[in-house]
Amino acid sequence: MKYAYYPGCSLESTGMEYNLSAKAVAKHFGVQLEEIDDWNCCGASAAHSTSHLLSIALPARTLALAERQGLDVAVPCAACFNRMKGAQIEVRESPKMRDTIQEVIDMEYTAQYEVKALLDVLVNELGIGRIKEAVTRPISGLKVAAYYGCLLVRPPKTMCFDDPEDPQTMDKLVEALGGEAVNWSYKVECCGAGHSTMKPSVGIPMIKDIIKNAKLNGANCFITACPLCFLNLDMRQAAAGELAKDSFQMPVFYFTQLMGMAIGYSPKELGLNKHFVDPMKLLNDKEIFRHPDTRREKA
Amino acid sequence: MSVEQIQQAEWTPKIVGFCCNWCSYAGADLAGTSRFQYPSNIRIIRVPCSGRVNPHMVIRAFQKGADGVLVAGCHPGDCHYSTGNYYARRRMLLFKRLLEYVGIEPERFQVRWISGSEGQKFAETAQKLTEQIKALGPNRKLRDVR
Amino acid sequence: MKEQDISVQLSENQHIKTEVEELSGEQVKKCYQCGKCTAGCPVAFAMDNPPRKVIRLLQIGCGQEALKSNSVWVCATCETCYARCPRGVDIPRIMEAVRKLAKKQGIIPEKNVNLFSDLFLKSVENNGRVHEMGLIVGFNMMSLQPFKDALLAPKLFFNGKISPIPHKIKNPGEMKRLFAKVREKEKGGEA
Amino acid sequence: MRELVDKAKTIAKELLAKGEVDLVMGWEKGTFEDKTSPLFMRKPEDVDKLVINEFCFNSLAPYLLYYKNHQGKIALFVKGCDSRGVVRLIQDEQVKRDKIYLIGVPCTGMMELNHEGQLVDAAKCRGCTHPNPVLYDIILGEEVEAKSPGERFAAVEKETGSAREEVWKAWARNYDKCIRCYACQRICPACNCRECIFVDQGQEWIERRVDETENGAYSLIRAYHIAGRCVECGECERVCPVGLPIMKLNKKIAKDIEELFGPYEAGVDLEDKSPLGHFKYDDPEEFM
Amino acid sequence: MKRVGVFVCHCGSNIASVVDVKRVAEAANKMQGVAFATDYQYMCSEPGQDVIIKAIKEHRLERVVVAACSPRLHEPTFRKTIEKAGLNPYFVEMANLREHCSWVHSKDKEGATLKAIDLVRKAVSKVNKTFPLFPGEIPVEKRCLIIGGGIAGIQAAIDVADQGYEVVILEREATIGGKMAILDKTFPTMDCSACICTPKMVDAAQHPNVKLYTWSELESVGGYVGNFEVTIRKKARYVDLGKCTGCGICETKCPKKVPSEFDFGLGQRPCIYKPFPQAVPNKPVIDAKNCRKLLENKCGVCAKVCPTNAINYEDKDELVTEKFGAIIMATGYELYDWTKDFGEYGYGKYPDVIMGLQFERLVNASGPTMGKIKRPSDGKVPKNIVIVKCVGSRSTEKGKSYCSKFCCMYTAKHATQILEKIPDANVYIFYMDVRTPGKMYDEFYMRTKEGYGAIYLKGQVSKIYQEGESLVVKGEDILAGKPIQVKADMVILATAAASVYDAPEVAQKVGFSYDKDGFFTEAHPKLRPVETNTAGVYLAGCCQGPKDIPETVSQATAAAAKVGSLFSKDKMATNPMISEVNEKLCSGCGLCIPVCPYKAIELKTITERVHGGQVQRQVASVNAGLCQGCGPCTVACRSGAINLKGFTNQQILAEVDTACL
Repeated sequence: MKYAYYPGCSLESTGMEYNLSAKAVAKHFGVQLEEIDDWNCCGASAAHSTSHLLSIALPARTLALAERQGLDVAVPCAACFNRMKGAQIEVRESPKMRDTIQEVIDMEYTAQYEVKALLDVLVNELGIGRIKEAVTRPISGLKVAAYYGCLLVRPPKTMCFDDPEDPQTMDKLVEALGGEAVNWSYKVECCGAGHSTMKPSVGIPMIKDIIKNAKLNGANCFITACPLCFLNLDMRQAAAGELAKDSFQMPVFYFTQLMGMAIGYSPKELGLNKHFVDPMKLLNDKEIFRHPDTRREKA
Repeated sequence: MSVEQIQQAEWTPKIVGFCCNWCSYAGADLAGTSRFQYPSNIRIIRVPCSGRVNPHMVIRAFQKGADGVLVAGCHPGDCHYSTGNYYARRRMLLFKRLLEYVGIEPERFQVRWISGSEGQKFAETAQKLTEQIKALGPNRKLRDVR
Repeated sequence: MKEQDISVQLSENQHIKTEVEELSGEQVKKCYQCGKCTAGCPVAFAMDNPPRKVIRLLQIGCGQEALKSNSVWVCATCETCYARCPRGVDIPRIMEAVRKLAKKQGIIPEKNVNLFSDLFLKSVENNGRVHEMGLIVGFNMMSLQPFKDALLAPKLFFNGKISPIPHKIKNPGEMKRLFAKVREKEKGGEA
Repeated sequence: MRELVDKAKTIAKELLAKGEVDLVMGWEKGTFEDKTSPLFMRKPEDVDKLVINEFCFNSLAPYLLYYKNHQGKIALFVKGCDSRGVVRLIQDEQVKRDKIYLIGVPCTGMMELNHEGQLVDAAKCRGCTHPNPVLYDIILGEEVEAKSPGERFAAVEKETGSAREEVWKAWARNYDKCIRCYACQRICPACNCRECIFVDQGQEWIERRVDETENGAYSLIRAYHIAGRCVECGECERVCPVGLPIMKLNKKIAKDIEELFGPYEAGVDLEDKSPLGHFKYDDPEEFM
Repeated sequence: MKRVGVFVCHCGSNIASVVDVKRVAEAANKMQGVAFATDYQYMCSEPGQDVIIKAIKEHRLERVVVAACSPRLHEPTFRKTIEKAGLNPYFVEMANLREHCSWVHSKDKEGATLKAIDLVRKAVSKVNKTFPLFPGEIPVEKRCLIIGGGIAGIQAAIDVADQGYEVVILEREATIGGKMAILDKTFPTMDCSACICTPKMVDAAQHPNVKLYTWSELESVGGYVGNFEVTIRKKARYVDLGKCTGCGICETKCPKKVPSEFDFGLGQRPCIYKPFPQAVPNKPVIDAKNCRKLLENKCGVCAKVCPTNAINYEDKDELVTEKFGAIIMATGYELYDWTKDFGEYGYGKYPDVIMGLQFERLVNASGPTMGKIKRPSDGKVPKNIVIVKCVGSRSTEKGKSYCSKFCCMYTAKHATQILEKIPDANVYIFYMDVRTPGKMYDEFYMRTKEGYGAIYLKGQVSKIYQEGESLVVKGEDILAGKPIQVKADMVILATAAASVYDAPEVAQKVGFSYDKDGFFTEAHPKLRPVETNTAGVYLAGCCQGPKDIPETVSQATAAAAKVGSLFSKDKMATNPMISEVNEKLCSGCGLCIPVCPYKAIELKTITERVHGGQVQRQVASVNAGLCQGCGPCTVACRSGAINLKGFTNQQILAEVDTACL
């Protein structure tokens, strides 16, 4: 399997552990991720809310570049994925838009190649079976709340790789890695990523509700596929805790980090040291890393 | 005024209207009971269903000297026989295009859906048709000139 | 509350409705006011007019009121409403459209939200990619809350997560051109 | 196509010899080099006369109508268009599939002499979309590419713009020539009525006069009668002794059908429904 | 040329004041073939009709034209008139001088008169081409098949049977009774559903004219009105109804229990079972999908314990074919399966989110909880109950676009039931609108609100999720314009009433049309609401669209009345103005077949002599019982082989010719 890879801005900075772990896991499973040369920002919600055309033009440029590489595109960041998929579909469906876009980015772009979420690629394409086989260090003891947020599954008309109300991809993954996916109710609620910076008064309560519900349903950590959600749940967890008058200690993981762990990568290789909510305590309690059979011993 | 102009002025078009018994003919009856006035030059031929109207009959009308032909049936979905007017629609669509293709003015052959409750619409249709065809003048095309 | 003559409202504010519908490609009349959007909206609690009401205002010719509403700025475009709307109304697109109109008319009840997306885009326009540190710092400065997140920033920094040097694409000029083209197109009323 | 003839002969001989069929229809050299006439082979030795070349214009399908009551099985050679004619006849219940054996001939197109006397591609083959038989029991040689499928409606695409009066005059003048020999329907696989209303005076549909009005009526109704059923073989126009542009009307209707009711080619699929034999609730209503 | 008589009517002044009737009569007199013409005050009056009769005799008239009002009004009258005079009733044509002339051209007397003359000429030319027509006769099999044994089927059966005709009820379940047997109480009177339904079930079963085929399916339907041939599959029951006494020992002894369909999985039933205690017939069936004897040839307890050895594990499906004159469709409805579309409500994974019909079982004294309202998950008595309306109704995106009609009332009913049984409970009803047209309905709704204190919240629910023991329901109170949420112990969804899953299939078997939602289409939405477009097939109850019980019952009775009038004659006169095939011309191409809306045309093989030899060929043939005389077939026929009697090609052409003179 070979994909054009679009890390996106966050994975270069606040979401770098996602980038690290994603590349590691992909490599392990022989999924080639060829970074798109000279990619640019997808514009995120800012472009979206300012100009519809811009919100398509920005992703379109990157996609056009990817088309030159002649590959389907894999996108780790849910937000970028959402934007890119949206752009691709609109260009594909409206010839008028295609012409306008090609003029704006002055490059050829035909939207013939697919845009896929890295999650979709690493779980559905790869297949739960293969993942199960690769597990050397089951993450038993982790009660994981799989958090999908908005952009991965909505609007269903365009995203359409998992159920919009009760998605399962990450839950299946967690089970495959030997953990327990808790059944909870805030899977697809919005964490108000943007707001936590712009309007904490709105953002923090949203985060609080999510963490509360996960905890209530017996989860001891989160798994996500979106750097914004990650940053929110991780960096703002303390603030949310204050609001909830409850000291949350719910580490947040990228799904690639959990995969990495289970197939034997070391904490450092997965950037587990960069979290705000230190995961090591939980992981050590559950003796994930003390588990004898690590990748190195095998090698 | 030249003789021709005078003739033009006096000339009234001959219009044959095929009306389905259940909707359009009833609509024409309603136009009567509600006393909606329209020109006296339309001759209605009663057929059970617009699906009964054979394009050949339309041609026949033109041959025998009609200046305009109207085919009127129930609105789609209201056909007394449930589907007759849908077949009529397909037939007339094709046939109308064919007539236009050989150079017959589209105004001369028209199709309308007129329900049993649309007396007004029937009267208006008759009115409008007459005006349009009056503007076109007598039909010579396909006309049997003997 | 002063009562309004809807007949007048409708005729006078027709243009707002039409503009919103053109911008969003969505018809407000499709909405039958069931409130499912508001019910599921994660930020409705922070809105002066819940999503349903924004659409209602447009329906009954009170577009001006809709433009003044903070709701369209608070909307997180999480698409929950659209995913569940029994009439398939693309509410996020409508919110977005109203926001653009409001901005055009200089109505910006949520200065910060606006400021943030402006800075964000500036950053993209200059570098082709977002420079998060620059963005955060700039935002905090200009939104006059210099020490917001002051406690978080260092950790980010020392984790090497945010760096003072922006990442750029090879030729940032290209990005400027792209933005320029979009602007002129939108004047030309395309897309 | 000529190279196929030997294989064709062996097949025909075998069929007759084995008695699988008691009649094979094919072509033989005509009075002129550039013509052929139908050949009816009953005995293996008849087969020697068989030719297959770029002059085998005439579709053999309509001849099946004369063998409706024929007991045994009949084999015939079919080009793409001919096979569509056969499909038409089967759809119209005029022929039973199991009563015929089809020998498919991939067709590279017919040739005809132009006024300067040079051989050129036959007019009727222009825009052919099915050079290969759509239905056959055995096929000779390799399938071939359609030459100009894009030009299917070339005949009706141009000539727009000219004033309505002109169009009519031109058209009427043309059809003035019609001598009502009915060759066009004799050769047409879609014209398979037992008694044509244009022949049977008793029904009062027409008067058998040769003048503008009757000719006009005839040409339009003939075209309408085969609407959605014309297999676009072009035979009618080819056999017309006075050279009327008959296919124009047929193509016009075929084109309209595509525009109004969606893609459709008659006589290509045994299963498909005739455009006038069904409807969609949301058919267009341009005359409203 | 026939001898035609023309009779011009003044219609008082209605015609005469505009049209110069005298002149019309004179003009008519001069027309080719007209032997006599006159005018009269009122042609439709007794003396007017005598004028016609007299003239026919005196002038040996063979055809008659009456120039008067619209044929839609008096054609039947004048047909009778000339019949009295010994002419074939179809020898009369009418010229519409009133609706189509005098009334619409009152300002243009001259024009109107000229038109009148034309219309008469037109009529004359047409009547000249008429042939005598005779109504056909088809025998009527006076037996009625009723498909579906719910309250609609039961009511219709009793009403038809009481008129003295044989009735067969075909029911796919093991008992008749349908949905009504499931219900606990009925709005707005709140009387016990079973108490009014079960007696009717028994009445039907014991009626000498009624035969029950339960546990049976419709296999195929042939024929036409008065003469349907219906094949029915009697599914293997493994219990000999003849021997079984319904003692019920087998049910108590059967070791294997499975979720009960009748209780929608809220209760259990054995594998040999009656759906519910008052089942009719009161005899069990074996559930072959679960019975261990039938599956792995173990157990066999029921056979051992049966005192009358009525158990027969060898039982097989059986096909029976019977003749019927009429069919009443009463196949009812089913609740739309919300669990496949409504993820926001949990796709059915929360046990305490249930459907209306499930609640009926929960609150029903004979239900799994003996009528105590306990929530499915832990059997606790719920204190806070939320009812959500329009789940899958009125939605263009998920479920159905229509309003399911009876939910507003039954949700109100549920609210009152809850508040009666659990006095300290709170009931919250989320609604989009409350629609209560019907006798005493709105009063009932008001009582629910004011009397019982149910809390109505205007707004659709966006999400339901489990939080600990309770369910969180998120909605908006539109009237307050605020997002709200309710912590509930149980949620009842008022899911859309949908057509039965295989309704279209059944409609196709019987041969009539259905709409996009799978509901059966009535012949006319206003004036023929119980007929289908297929003669002899009638509709009763929810198979035609959502209805409450009173509506269903009245429609059932109406359908029964229709059947009664059909059966009131031994032979049925068929409309003679139908299509007819001229076999000489017909080439058997079959183009006429697909355009017939009544499947009245089929190909038949005829044998004819062709120079000495016998040859067979196919021709179209019209079924006089099915043909309704619409005529699209005549246009599909190129050779004019199929023609419509009364509106023949020749008649219409003649009209066209004269109309254009």
